[in-house]
Amino acid sequence: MPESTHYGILAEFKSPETLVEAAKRARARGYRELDAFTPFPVHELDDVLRLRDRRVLWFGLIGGAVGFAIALAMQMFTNFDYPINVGGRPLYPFSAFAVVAFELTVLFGALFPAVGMLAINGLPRLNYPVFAASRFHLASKDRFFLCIKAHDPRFDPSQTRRFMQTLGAESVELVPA
Amino acid sequence: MTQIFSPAADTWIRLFLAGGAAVICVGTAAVIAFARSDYYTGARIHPPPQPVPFSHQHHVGGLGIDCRYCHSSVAEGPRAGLPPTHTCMTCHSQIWTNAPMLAPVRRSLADNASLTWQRVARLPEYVYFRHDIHIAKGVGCETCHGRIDRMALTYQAVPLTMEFCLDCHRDPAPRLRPRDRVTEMGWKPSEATASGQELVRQYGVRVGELTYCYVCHR
Amino acid sequence: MKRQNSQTFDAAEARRLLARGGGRRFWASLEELIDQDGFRGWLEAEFPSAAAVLTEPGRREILKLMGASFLLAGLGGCGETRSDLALPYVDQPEEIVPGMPRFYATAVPLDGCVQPVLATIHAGRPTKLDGNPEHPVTRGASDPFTQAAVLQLYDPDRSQAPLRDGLPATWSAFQDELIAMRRDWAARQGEGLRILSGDITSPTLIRQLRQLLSEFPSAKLHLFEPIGSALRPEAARLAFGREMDFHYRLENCDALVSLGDDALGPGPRQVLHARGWSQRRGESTPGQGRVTMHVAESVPSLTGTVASTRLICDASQLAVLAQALAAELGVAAAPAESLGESEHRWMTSAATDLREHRGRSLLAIGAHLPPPIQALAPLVNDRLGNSGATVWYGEPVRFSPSGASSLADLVRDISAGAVDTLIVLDSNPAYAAPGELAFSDVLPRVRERIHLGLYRDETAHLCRWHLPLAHPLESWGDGRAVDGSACIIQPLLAPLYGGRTAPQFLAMLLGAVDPPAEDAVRETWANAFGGDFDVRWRRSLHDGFVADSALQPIAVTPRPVDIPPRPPRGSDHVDVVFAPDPSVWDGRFANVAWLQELPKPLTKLTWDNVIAVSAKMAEQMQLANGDMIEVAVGDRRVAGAAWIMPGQARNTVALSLGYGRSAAGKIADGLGYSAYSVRSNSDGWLAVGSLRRVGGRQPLATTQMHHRTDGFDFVREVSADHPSLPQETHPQPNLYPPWPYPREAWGMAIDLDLCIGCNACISACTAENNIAVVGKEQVAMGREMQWLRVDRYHTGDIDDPRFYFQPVPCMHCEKAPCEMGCPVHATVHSPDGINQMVYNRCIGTRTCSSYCPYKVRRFNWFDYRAPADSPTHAAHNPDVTVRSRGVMEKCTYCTQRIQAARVAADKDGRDIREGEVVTACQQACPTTAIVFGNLNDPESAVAKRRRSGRHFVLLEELGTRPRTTYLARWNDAPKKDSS
Amino acid sequence: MSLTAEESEHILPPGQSLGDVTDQLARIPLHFPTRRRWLIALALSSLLLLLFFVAVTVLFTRGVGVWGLDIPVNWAFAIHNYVWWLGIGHAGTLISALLLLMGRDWRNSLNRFAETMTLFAVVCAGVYPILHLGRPWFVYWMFPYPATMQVWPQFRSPLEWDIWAVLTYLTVSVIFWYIGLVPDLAAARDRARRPGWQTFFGVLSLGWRGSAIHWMRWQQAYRLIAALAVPLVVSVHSEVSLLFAASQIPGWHSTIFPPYFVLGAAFSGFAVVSMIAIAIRSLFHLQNLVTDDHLDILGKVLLATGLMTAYGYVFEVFDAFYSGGVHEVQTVSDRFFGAYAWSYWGAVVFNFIFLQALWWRGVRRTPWALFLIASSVAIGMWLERYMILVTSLYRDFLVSSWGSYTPSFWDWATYLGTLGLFMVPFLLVIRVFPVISIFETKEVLHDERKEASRA
Repeated sequence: MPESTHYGILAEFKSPETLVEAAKRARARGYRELDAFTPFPVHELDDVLRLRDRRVLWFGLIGGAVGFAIALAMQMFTNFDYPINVGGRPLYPFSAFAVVAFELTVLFGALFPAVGMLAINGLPRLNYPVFAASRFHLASKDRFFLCIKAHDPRFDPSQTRRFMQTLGAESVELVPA
Repeated sequence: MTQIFSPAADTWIRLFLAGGAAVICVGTAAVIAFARSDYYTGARIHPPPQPVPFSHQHHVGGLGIDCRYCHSSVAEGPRAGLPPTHTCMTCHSQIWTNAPMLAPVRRSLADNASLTWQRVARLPEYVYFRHDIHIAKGVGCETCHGRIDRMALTYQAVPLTMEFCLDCHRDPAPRLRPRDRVTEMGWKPSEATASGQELVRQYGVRVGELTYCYVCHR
Repeated sequence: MKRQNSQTFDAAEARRLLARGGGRRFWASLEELIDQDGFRGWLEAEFPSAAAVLTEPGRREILKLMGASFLLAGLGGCGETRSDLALPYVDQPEEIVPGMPRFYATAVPLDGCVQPVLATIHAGRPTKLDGNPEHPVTRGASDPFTQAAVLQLYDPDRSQAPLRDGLPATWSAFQDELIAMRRDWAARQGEGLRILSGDITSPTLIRQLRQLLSEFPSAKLHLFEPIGSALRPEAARLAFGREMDFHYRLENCDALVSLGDDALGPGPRQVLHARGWSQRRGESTPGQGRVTMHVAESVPSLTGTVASTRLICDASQLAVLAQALAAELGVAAAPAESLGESEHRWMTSAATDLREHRGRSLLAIGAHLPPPIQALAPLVNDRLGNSGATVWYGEPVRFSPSGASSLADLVRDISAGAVDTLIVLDSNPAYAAPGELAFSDVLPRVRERIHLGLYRDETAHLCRWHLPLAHPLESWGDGRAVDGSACIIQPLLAPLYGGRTAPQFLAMLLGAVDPPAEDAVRETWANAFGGDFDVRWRRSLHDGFVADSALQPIAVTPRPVDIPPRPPRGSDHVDVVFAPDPSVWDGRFANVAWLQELPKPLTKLTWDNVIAVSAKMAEQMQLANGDMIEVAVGDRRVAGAAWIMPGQARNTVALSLGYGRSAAGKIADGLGYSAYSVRSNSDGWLAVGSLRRVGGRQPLATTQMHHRTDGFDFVREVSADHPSLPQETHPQPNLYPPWPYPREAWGMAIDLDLCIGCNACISACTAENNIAVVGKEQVAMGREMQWLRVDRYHTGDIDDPRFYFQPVPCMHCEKAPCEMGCPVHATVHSPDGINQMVYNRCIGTRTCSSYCPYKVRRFNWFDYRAPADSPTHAAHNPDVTVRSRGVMEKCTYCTQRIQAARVAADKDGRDIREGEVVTACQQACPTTAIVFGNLNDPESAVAKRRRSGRHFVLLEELGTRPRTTYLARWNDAPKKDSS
Repeated sequence: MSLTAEESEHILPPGQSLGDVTDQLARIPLHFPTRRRWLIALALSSLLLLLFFVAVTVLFTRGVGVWGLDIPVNWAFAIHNYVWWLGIGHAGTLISALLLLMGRDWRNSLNRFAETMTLFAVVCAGVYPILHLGRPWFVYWMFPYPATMQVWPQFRSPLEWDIWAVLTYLTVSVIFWYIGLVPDLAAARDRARRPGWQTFFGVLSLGWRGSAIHWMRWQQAYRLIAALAVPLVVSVHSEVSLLFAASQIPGWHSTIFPPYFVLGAAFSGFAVVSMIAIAIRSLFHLQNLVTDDHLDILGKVLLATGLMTAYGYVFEVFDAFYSGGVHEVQTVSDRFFGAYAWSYWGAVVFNFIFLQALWWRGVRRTPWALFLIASSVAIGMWLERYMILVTSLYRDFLVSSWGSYTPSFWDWATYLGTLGLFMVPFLLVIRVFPVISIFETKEVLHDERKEASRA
């Protein structure tokens, strides 16, 4: 049958430990297109699933730089555009500009990663195959799900399902695309 | 658990977010633009109703009467001054003596009561503009009042915003002309005439000192 | 023809419109009028003065202006100005340049004398008065009363139409009745006809009164001035056997000894004396000898505050002191009483100085001291050869006919039923008569009571006829300045309300019908000038006074006087002294808001008068400021708020006149207490009374709560042994590079040695800069708006402190803390170094004021502008924005004047000349304490002062680099007193 | 602050399953437990809010003169409460961000409502700079936009800095709060049964599904923002202090001000957090999640920040005398003995005297006692801000311009009004959103269970 009809197979575990264990074995089995759904971050997964993505941090760095630049440009331009003697202070008192510069650095430094994170995660995404899974609501409660995606080369509905059961999953479910 | 949202929902929410962002940006731009529009500045919009449909086009463009004939105090004082009824009557006691159009003028003279004109070029009360100094430094009437000689009915020619004033106060040179040309309409500089820079020097225009607040505000 | 018009024209309606008063509505109504047929005819009938003015070239525009240009004149920023309307003249006079002020010389009366002024006219409305620079008395300087006259002109509370038995009537109606009255007077030779007036110096009025009295021989003139020249006339009579005026020449005076004579205090002579004194004191700095001043007084006065030695003794003791001094100088017998130790020391040193400076010294004795005592002064001055040098005697400036009698006589005659017609000429006896006379009780017994006055005051309420007097600024008239020179009073605009001038009124009494205002005055001077009338008349109008009309000194030798023994005084009694109020004088200015809000020089009180007691007295009675106390003189008593006055004599209580009005107007009614009620007829200046605490407190509004400056160096002093202050040699280091001021660098230098705290500067600033009046409650909250304040400090023992005055305008700091605090560039610096305040950019964060170390900024907490329809808007200077709610304001160095000079200079392509820009405060200052100019010009007066050894900067340690700086006061107190 | 003691032993009582916690917390919005008490609270706060609107209407129609202000004291209640509110608004982010970075697990039970408190405290603070303007309708002039006036804001002004600081702080706080909230919204969504709630939480949770890679990126963002928020908190109140320190007014012109203000802010903030913690835990019966240990720690933090603030007091006085400036010394003596000495000594008593009770463990663990002390600190800090403003302004340099200040009825009305402005939205938020971070609590529970099993 065409893969497109499936999203993948979801296996439910009781604890992060069992999930991580299962994930390891799945990778050992050669599955690569894995994902996990957990009620709270489980750090071990990052290594097991070989998750690597530093873009969010870069967003932060860029944002900070942008904010700083904007602030400085804005303050210098306003004084360049209409130069006025204010209390005998210089036109470009960087000591005074530093404050707003810092603020905007922080502002953009925070805005960029926040928005960026959602963007890369493809959020908002209200409708998603896994939501259709019968026990998936437990993923935000106390259950830990491992998912082998359908487009994994070694994915085969029946085999993979059988394999999953061997991992000691509470339940295994085939998620339609 | 079942899907709460249909796939369409995603499209909608993204549209909503994009739309919101767009509205904010466009809205801001629109406000900034509106502040400069004729609707807001009152420039070039239809002339206000006047007791007498006075035509500068006819008197200036047609008859070639000099601005100072009627606006006599423009070079002496802050205000250019509107012509007293007598000035109108110097001619109109001879010509068009009983044109219905001029009835208000005649009545004004008879009753010794002022004609009530609607101001065309209006500045806020906290702006202290002086005509005399501008004339003395060679700023043409046209610069702020436009081609008055082409106005059948007088309207505000330029947006009298602070921006408008500052443009010239920051860089007067391009807008200066020889003193004897200030009332000339459609005057263009030529090789013959002194350049703006020369005029700045000649008339001692204090470039750079014209943008501080007390020049116009008190 | 015109009469016909006036038939078709509803005069009553017109009068109602006019009388309605009130800002644009008012002017608008005038406009409507102009459109109405027959207005001019009616005008001829009702306002001959205005009509006369109309026909006179040069003033033709006035009425039209009133109708039209008030709209144009941009009552700058006051509410929704009709800036959308433009009303040109019908017929524009040549010399008019719209938007440019014009100046006319005229005069405003004070106590019968007149103050020569130069009036600034914007679009036909007077907006500012200043001393007439041509006139020897003022030389351009002025005092608060002069400054405030222009606001009184527009006072909506001024009476606006004739009243008969309190009901609106017309002048014609009055004149109709007058015909009958005149027939009656004629029949009885004027028997029973009495005229009551204040002091008169007007040649025209004098001429008319003489005429009246000759027409009705049995009629009588009564003169009554609550303050006037006090007891001087009697003193003169004692000394010279005739009435004479004493004139001081303080500019010649090296040693001045004053016994309760407040020569520099408020009054008609203040400007003259202050100028003379400051001239001598100013010169003396280079070293033509110091002016030594010995002042003995019971209540601190402006003269006392600048004295070298100040002796504090009870009012009644002054007489003894004077006697002793005279005896010391060998012109009188020694007094029965002996002097105290300090009194004796003061007396001898005073005598020494008087002797040492023969011919250049002056003994001045207060005009309110007993006449025999005053009469000692001419003797002493004569003996010392001062007569003619520092003091001279002249014909009385005030009208004092042999036949004239007093208010007391009038009361007696009324009670005797001898009076059946009383005409009150611009006088308010019902309020100001000594309580002893109970004038208001007897007045109703007169059958025919006619009152002519600016306000429907206490007297007007008791009269059958009240007739509105035209304000001096809208009148034709004349009068004499204190030096006797005759000034012509010419109208600056047609009467706003239905007023007539005093000469007009007298002309009516003399039988004229609707006499034009100008005629009587013209007639007077036609007689005086004779042949070349036109030339001299025009010249006098232009100058504001008649050339060389000043009085000449008369050589007289004083006669010795014998001094009656002083009546014994009970120990539990106190001396009660009466003094004119520095803000409202005798009460005539009570309804002028500017003056009410003017902080009184020595107390900084506004909107009230108080009963000043000495610190010792307060201690003994456990009084605090504001506690209600009662003063009893004989069986008359008055209660007021107590005020502890440092440096006041222990057993002296000071009452100030002019308050406690019941019918002065909305502004003044119900403020303070009336000291007149306890005033006696025999001696209105010093009484023996007792003091009693009554329950309750009265809230008082002061602009300065703390006065002790010990430990701070805000005001500095130099003295003979330390003639100069440590001067800053190199500028303080600053983190920031200095800003260049290539062209002008405006600056102000205030000489504390010359400041007498007279408040002329504050009131001039108020008038020039449209400063709002906020009322007693707001002042009490600390929200007064005056841009310029005169701080009063004292140091040392509270019973004998040393007083200081320090005018504090904006410092215009080069490193201004305020500017750096403003988030919207609403206060920034100009290339000529002015700390600009841009009202229309201000959003009211008040950061500038919080950061200002001098607290010179003022904030519009509410909308302090007068209601849109108030005529007082007409007093506004159109060149200065009227500030709206929620914006900060402060001293601008009169930037509108700088800009005007700037434009004038630029038009001729030159630089601004030294002296071309004069700030309002500088212009008004009678002592040249304030000097303003360009610091970049080493020859400018301000630059010179900056180089003086007495130069210092207020709060210099803050490094704000102020442009306003000070010269230290010279402490010339003898060693033993100086601490 | 050494909390190692708490670390070793469990902050949360053992034996709670992840499921129970999820249900317990998600149930609060979905099946609101204490309707009556909540409604009463809401009604009272709404009254205060109404008062606020009345006061503001009067203020805007009649002018800022309705307040007791004058020259010299032309800043008082408005600025004073602005500083006070902003100070309170600081604890939220501090607790949440700083302790997150320091890996202090106990913050997980507190951060959610602490952050919420921050949001609305900052809102209350934020309205004051607008209210106190003479012409509030021109407030937009403080922002740089291409005006036809061509005049720009003045960036040397501490007020201008403040606008940016406060707005940045507000924005960052909102982001931080929301990012942290998303997973819980998802949890609530999955618990919700009614379509209304499902859509509500569904949309707000943006379709969060707890995918591992999402969690990783989420954590990077969350921790990064936290790392930025901490210096932000410090900077914001430092700038607020510059509002005063940048002037030359004696009693303001001092280098101690920035740290002094920041510590004071944290102090008042923690005080209010403790009050809210105690209130919420009793309102929603969350003793199992906001435990006595939490109160104990809060008490200690309060004590610590309090003592640091006290140091500020001492140093300020030392500073004045050390400078020897005659006006500085004058101001200090005015604070001690002047007309407004009550505000100084009041601040000392309410801030530091009662505080000393927190040395006793028993007191710290007694909710009502801690609550009382915390409220006394809130009052004390309010008095301190009053003292800093009024006692400095009412007598500055020139003796002649010395004045006085008395708050008017409308001063008080506006201030009490802002309490409503704070309470109403706060109550609404705890009504519809999980008041305690669900997933972070579960994380702690799980970690502790692991430790337990290891031990």
